[in-house]
Amino acid sequence: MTNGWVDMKNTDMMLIMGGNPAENHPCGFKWAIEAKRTRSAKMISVDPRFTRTSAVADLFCQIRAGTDIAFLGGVIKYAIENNRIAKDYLIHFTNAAFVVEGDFKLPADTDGVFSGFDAERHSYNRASWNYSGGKPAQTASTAAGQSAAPPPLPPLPEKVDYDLTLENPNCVFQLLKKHYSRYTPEMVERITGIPKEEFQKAAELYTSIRKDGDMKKAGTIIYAVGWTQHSFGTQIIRTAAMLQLLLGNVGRAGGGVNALRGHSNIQGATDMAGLFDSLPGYLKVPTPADSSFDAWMKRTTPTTSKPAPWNSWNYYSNTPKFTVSFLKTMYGDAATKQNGWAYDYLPKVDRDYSWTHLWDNMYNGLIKGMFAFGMNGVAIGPDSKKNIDALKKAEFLVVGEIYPDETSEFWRSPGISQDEMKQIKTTVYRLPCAGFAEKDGSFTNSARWLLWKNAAVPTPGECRLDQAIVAQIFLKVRELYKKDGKFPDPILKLTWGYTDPKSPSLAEVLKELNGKALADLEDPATKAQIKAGQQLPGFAWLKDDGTTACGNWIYSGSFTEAGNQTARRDPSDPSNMGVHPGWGWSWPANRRVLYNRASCDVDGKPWDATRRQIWWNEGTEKWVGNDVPDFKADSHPKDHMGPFIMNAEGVGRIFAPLGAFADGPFPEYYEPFESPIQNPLHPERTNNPVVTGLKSADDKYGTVKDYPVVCTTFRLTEHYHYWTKNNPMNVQLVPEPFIEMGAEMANEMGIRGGEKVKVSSARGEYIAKAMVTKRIKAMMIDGKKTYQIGIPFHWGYRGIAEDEGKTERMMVNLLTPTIVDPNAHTPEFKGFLVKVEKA
Amino acid sequence: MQATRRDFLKFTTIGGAAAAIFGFDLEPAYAQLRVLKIARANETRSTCPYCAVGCGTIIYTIGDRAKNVTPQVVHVEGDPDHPTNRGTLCPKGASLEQDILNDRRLLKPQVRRPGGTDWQDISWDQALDEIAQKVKDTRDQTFIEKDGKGNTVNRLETIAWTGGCTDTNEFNFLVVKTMRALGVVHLENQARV
Amino acid sequence: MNHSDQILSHGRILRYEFHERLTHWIAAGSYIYLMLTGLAFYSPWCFWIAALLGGGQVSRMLHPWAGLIFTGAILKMFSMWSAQMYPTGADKAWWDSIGHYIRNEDDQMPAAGRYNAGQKLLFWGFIICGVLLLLSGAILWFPEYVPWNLRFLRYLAVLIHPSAALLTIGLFLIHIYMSVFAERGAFGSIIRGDVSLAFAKRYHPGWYEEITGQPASPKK
Amino acid sequence: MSQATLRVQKMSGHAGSVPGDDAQREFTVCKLIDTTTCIGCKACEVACMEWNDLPFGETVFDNTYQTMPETRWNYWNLILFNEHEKEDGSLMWLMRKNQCMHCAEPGCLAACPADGAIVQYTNGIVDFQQANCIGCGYCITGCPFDIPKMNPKTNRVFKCTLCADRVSEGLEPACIKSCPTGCLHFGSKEDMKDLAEKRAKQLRDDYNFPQAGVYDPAGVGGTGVVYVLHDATRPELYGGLPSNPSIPWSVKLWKGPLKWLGNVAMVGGLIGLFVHYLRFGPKSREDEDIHPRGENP
Repeated sequence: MTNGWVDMKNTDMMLIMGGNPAENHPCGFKWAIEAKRTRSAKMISVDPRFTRTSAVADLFCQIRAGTDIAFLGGVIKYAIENNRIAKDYLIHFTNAAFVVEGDFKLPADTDGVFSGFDAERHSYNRASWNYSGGKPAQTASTAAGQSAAPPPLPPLPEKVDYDLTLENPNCVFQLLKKHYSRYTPEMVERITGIPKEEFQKAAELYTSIRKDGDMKKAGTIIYAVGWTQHSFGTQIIRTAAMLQLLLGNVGRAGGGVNALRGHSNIQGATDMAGLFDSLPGYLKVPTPADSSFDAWMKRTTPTTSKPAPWNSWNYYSNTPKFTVSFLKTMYGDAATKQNGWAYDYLPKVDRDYSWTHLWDNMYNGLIKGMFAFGMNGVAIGPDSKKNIDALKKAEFLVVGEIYPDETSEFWRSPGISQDEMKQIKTTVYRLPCAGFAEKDGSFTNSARWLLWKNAAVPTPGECRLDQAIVAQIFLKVRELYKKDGKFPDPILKLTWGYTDPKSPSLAEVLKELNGKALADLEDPATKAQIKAGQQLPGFAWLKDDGTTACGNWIYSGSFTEAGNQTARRDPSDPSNMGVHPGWGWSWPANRRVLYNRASCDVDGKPWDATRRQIWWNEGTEKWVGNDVPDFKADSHPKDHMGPFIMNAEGVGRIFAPLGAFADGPFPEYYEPFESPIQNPLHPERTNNPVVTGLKSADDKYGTVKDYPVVCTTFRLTEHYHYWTKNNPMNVQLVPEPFIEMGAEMANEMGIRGGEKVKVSSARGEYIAKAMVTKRIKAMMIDGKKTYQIGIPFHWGYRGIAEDEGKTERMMVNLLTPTIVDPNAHTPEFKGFLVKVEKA
Repeated sequence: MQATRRDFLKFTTIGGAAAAIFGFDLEPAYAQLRVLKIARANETRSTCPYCAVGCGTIIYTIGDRAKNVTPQVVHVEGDPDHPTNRGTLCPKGASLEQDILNDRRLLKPQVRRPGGTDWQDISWDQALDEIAQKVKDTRDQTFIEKDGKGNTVNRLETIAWTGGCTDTNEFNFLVVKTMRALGVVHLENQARV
Repeated sequence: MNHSDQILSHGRILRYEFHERLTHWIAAGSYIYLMLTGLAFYSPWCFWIAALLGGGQVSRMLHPWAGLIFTGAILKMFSMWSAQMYPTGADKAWWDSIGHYIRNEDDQMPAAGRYNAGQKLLFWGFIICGVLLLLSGAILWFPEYVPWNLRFLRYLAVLIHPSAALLTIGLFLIHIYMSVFAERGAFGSIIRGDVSLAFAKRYHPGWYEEITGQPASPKK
Repeated sequence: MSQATLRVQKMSGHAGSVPGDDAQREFTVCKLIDTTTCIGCKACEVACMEWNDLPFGETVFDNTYQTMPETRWNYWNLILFNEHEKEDGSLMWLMRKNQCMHCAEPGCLAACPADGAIVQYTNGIVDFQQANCIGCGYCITGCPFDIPKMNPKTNRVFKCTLCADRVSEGLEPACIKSCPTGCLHFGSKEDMKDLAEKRAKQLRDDYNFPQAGVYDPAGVGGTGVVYVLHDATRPELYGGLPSNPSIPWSVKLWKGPLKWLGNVAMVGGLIGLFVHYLRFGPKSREDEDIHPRGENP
């Protein structure tokens, strides 16, 4: 979330799409309701099903799963045509005025792809996706037939050509206008199935906050994995971000682009880089081609790129400070300037090791052993059968869990006979872990707030704390490597200075994350001093000379000399805008609304005087306010420093240049990988051109001929993933799995509510009772009557109802495809094809 | 004995007399109420482990932290001070007591041996020793120091870590530390899916 | 049993056989319990009766079972006595002379058979009210099983049950008064089964004639 | 069990006055349920179950999100889900939290014969005292909202207590506290009425619900639970909320005129018989023609 849960109460307009917060985030959703109650804010719900959110929305549009880019593109077109854009914001705070290189081509001109498409490799040479800046582009063409990795991209130009009148035909704004001119209401209707009158009602209502360019009101876009889980998920979110920039909603109270994360600490897991392609604090992993630490830094540290008279802080120019401090935390004294801060110890990554590839690699025999801690990969899918088949080939599996789960019992999943079981060679260890109430530590919520929790009860039985298990395994491995073994250095040199090495105190780990001074430090400007060994006050103190250690730079400030900031419990909110600066601690630097400089006009005055977040104080020549300025505190407005300090340009990217995204600098609408129609925009290019399926025998993809129904998966508010099927209270609320289908479809098939239905995809089948409802209607998609169904996914083969034999002991993810988004590598759980029969 | 007029008088007045004799008092001014079950319970501030709203919860346990008490959860309720949830909880958060006191919890280490058709109990020490040995053996056999082009890669592709959604930041960092130190590249998390 | 068997020694006549007496007392016992507990539920002023009888819970628990016993008893009575209870022409005359009856001028009364018209009223009153009490009582016993859309049945039941019960109480009071206080010998007849010839002659002359074959009222 | 500090102002099956009546200054508490912001999340259902430690029961899928068809003795709080198609073809998914309405003039209390089994505290909460409950089920008949439910095992009736144990200690009811969207609100009846009317006005003025209004039925003297409805003219759309509830006519008749008629008749009958005896005595004063009884008692 750019903003936060409580901040939603400041909004005037909500577009909730690709998410169902009433269902999945009820307690955060209260602030959306609060806006309705106190500000008479309006809410638009766009969803494949009429959901609990839709029940309290002011306008509902039923959309075909996966067609969100068409909808949002249509809204962008509507906003531009009806002058419902934030002109000043657009010119000064975004790259709308930037001029793009002449050889950049839009899909309208190049058969449905952007310029630079390499059809053989299913990838783009993105050199032409650049600003024009009079600097000669480096050689970027690829010799025909050459099969090496794509050539390195040219840099962004240091001085960007621009046109503040926005009239240059090659400026970002004109390209945007041209690109989305094709997203007419008629086209939106053909693709999404939303009648054009209804679409126009929605577009009119959402953009009404910017009627005649008036900047007072703010609108927010709220989404969740209904957007992420597509083969173009990142681009849906991009479209939303662009719309918000166009309307001047980013950085403002009650505005922003708000991703509602679905789990208590996957925000923290992302921040902490529990993912193959990053290091803590969104640092990029080194590749084998980065021959040294310096080469790595050169590649990953962006250089400023902006119109000459403007300013850009380009905060990621500090990447070396963050990285060196991280490596000092990892390897302590073993990380020296001489050895590139132990650069060799880091594994180098040049392949996709993401979730679906991980299972594919196990399926293909590459992966021998897996740890699954609180991660039920078999149930989570996609393509659960493939994951079960993959585990059969592994040598060992270590599961840390609190309940019996599908993954740890893959070897006796339904359909495996005793004889087959005996053929499965995998050794499975199932270690009893601690529940949430037995552990302390911090979670980072969706609003980036780190909140410390305390342990309330001891672990039951022989259960052990998760951190103790990992520590004990690691220490035993380290003992073994003390004798011999391959490349033992990173294992032997890893810092492990916890008071109790066998069960590290999580408070000590948080201190490590915050970082400390390794030598006496002094701030040259303020003369403030920090002694060696003291906790750092924040990431501004980080150094690239090895005098600071910090596990995760964005968490620097969370555990300072003043103590554990994440445990703060001051609920006060002096501005009454939901800032609560004294409650917990939010990254970065306790800022609650990101990019809040954009809440003011160019001169530093708030767009809306009634919702003042920060402002420029002429007297003190400082940015001050109710929130911590997400900006250089002393940058005078007349210096024209861009508010988007994490971008090299300093401004918001309506056009995402170069390597930012794999599949286009503007989002273009493509059909889901399994789709019922050809793409009406360009039938010859139906799917995302850079997306390809996996190739194993279990990776099967269906077509509309065999599988005519669009299917989407979803969560219920009564259940949480594959966890609460062990909780008798939640099981009482919703005792059985079901399949939600429209009354018209059910009538046609002669299915009544409560009857069993079989849903099949190219990959598997799923049987559950039908929920026949008026809340899903048949849709006309490109002139063809199309049905959609939705399936809640909370069941598997171990749970209260499952063990009592009340379900078919199946997982919905037996149906879902292994197709992933090319940027975020998230599988396309939504909008795949199935057929439906009576069971 | 013969029925007389006196008998009749006796008969009709016996009921009224009985009430007086037994002296029933059926006039409570106050009704019986259940005493507030959390009145003296111990409060622990925690965070709900489900979605990313991060609601503050208060876990009520019996005992006052005295040494001779094993805390037992008696109630879980929203933390009214928490700015986001202000004491509210959803149906999952509100049922957390059943998550803490769940009789389906795994309570001891188990192992399923190759070809096995059921779980066997295993001691912690043996389980951890075996796991460590497998990690060491696998790593030693398959660790890649250089790629085809001669670049140093120092990676371990044969062991994967999949992390859960409810792991704390601190636990995740310990995982990053240990796994990256081993050279693990198949490092993924619920955050991906 | 033929009439001559009913004539006992010592100038007595058998009026109620053992099974009749037993049935009567089963009905009487259960009725008294039902009435007392019913009164307790009927009015707060009588709730103390429930306390005397073991508490409200026990009273409520046993009341319907007692009701079933009572129902069984009156069904038995129905099968035993209904044939003799059908109104006859003489009953009309009896009612016409009710003033004499009230003033204890029994000799002014038209001859009654084994049962006079008042007793027949008692009988039919209890039979009809018994059926009503049973039906309404069944609903009140299991109100939670009466579906919400048939709730009018519950509403009828709460009216019918006490109304019918009140009618029986009226009959009951008169019955007790008559049998215990007003008619010497009546009480004994339901205990031991026999009455004196004089009793039969005085109160049930028709019956007396039937049994003995002699006229009951030489006075007339 | 302890004696808490809520005074009783009405008491079922009670002879004479109620000691707590008219004895204390007190405001009436009230629960406001804004159905227009209810998302049917069932947090209130769970909060109720958890606070009251009610035993879990079986449920089966029934083509709805609703947990069970109706409240149970061990499930006091149930959200009713109704899909309603409006005249213009658009859909409304109506959700209404159903529970005891805590009527000012409770039908259950009127119907209950057991002394002190149902009480109304001076703050308006209607509470069942299972210790005094005799299991007759008259309350089930007396309630116009179909709320009290019998535990078949113990033959005692249960329902929402409005968390009297919490309220008496200064806390809000568990459901109110849990409600994520704030569609539940708690305070004095006066304040809740005010809040409800304001919200209804907002719905009429800003949200195109011209029929929006407040449900506080006069037929039961007003309720301790008031609803804001999108369409107050049709409460039955919300899972059969009665548009004009009152204590059933037969219960009123039974507990009113019939009772007094019966009382008069019974007492009158007794007196009549007594007087008859005094005046006329037994039918046979002399024992000459009746076999003596004394020998054989």
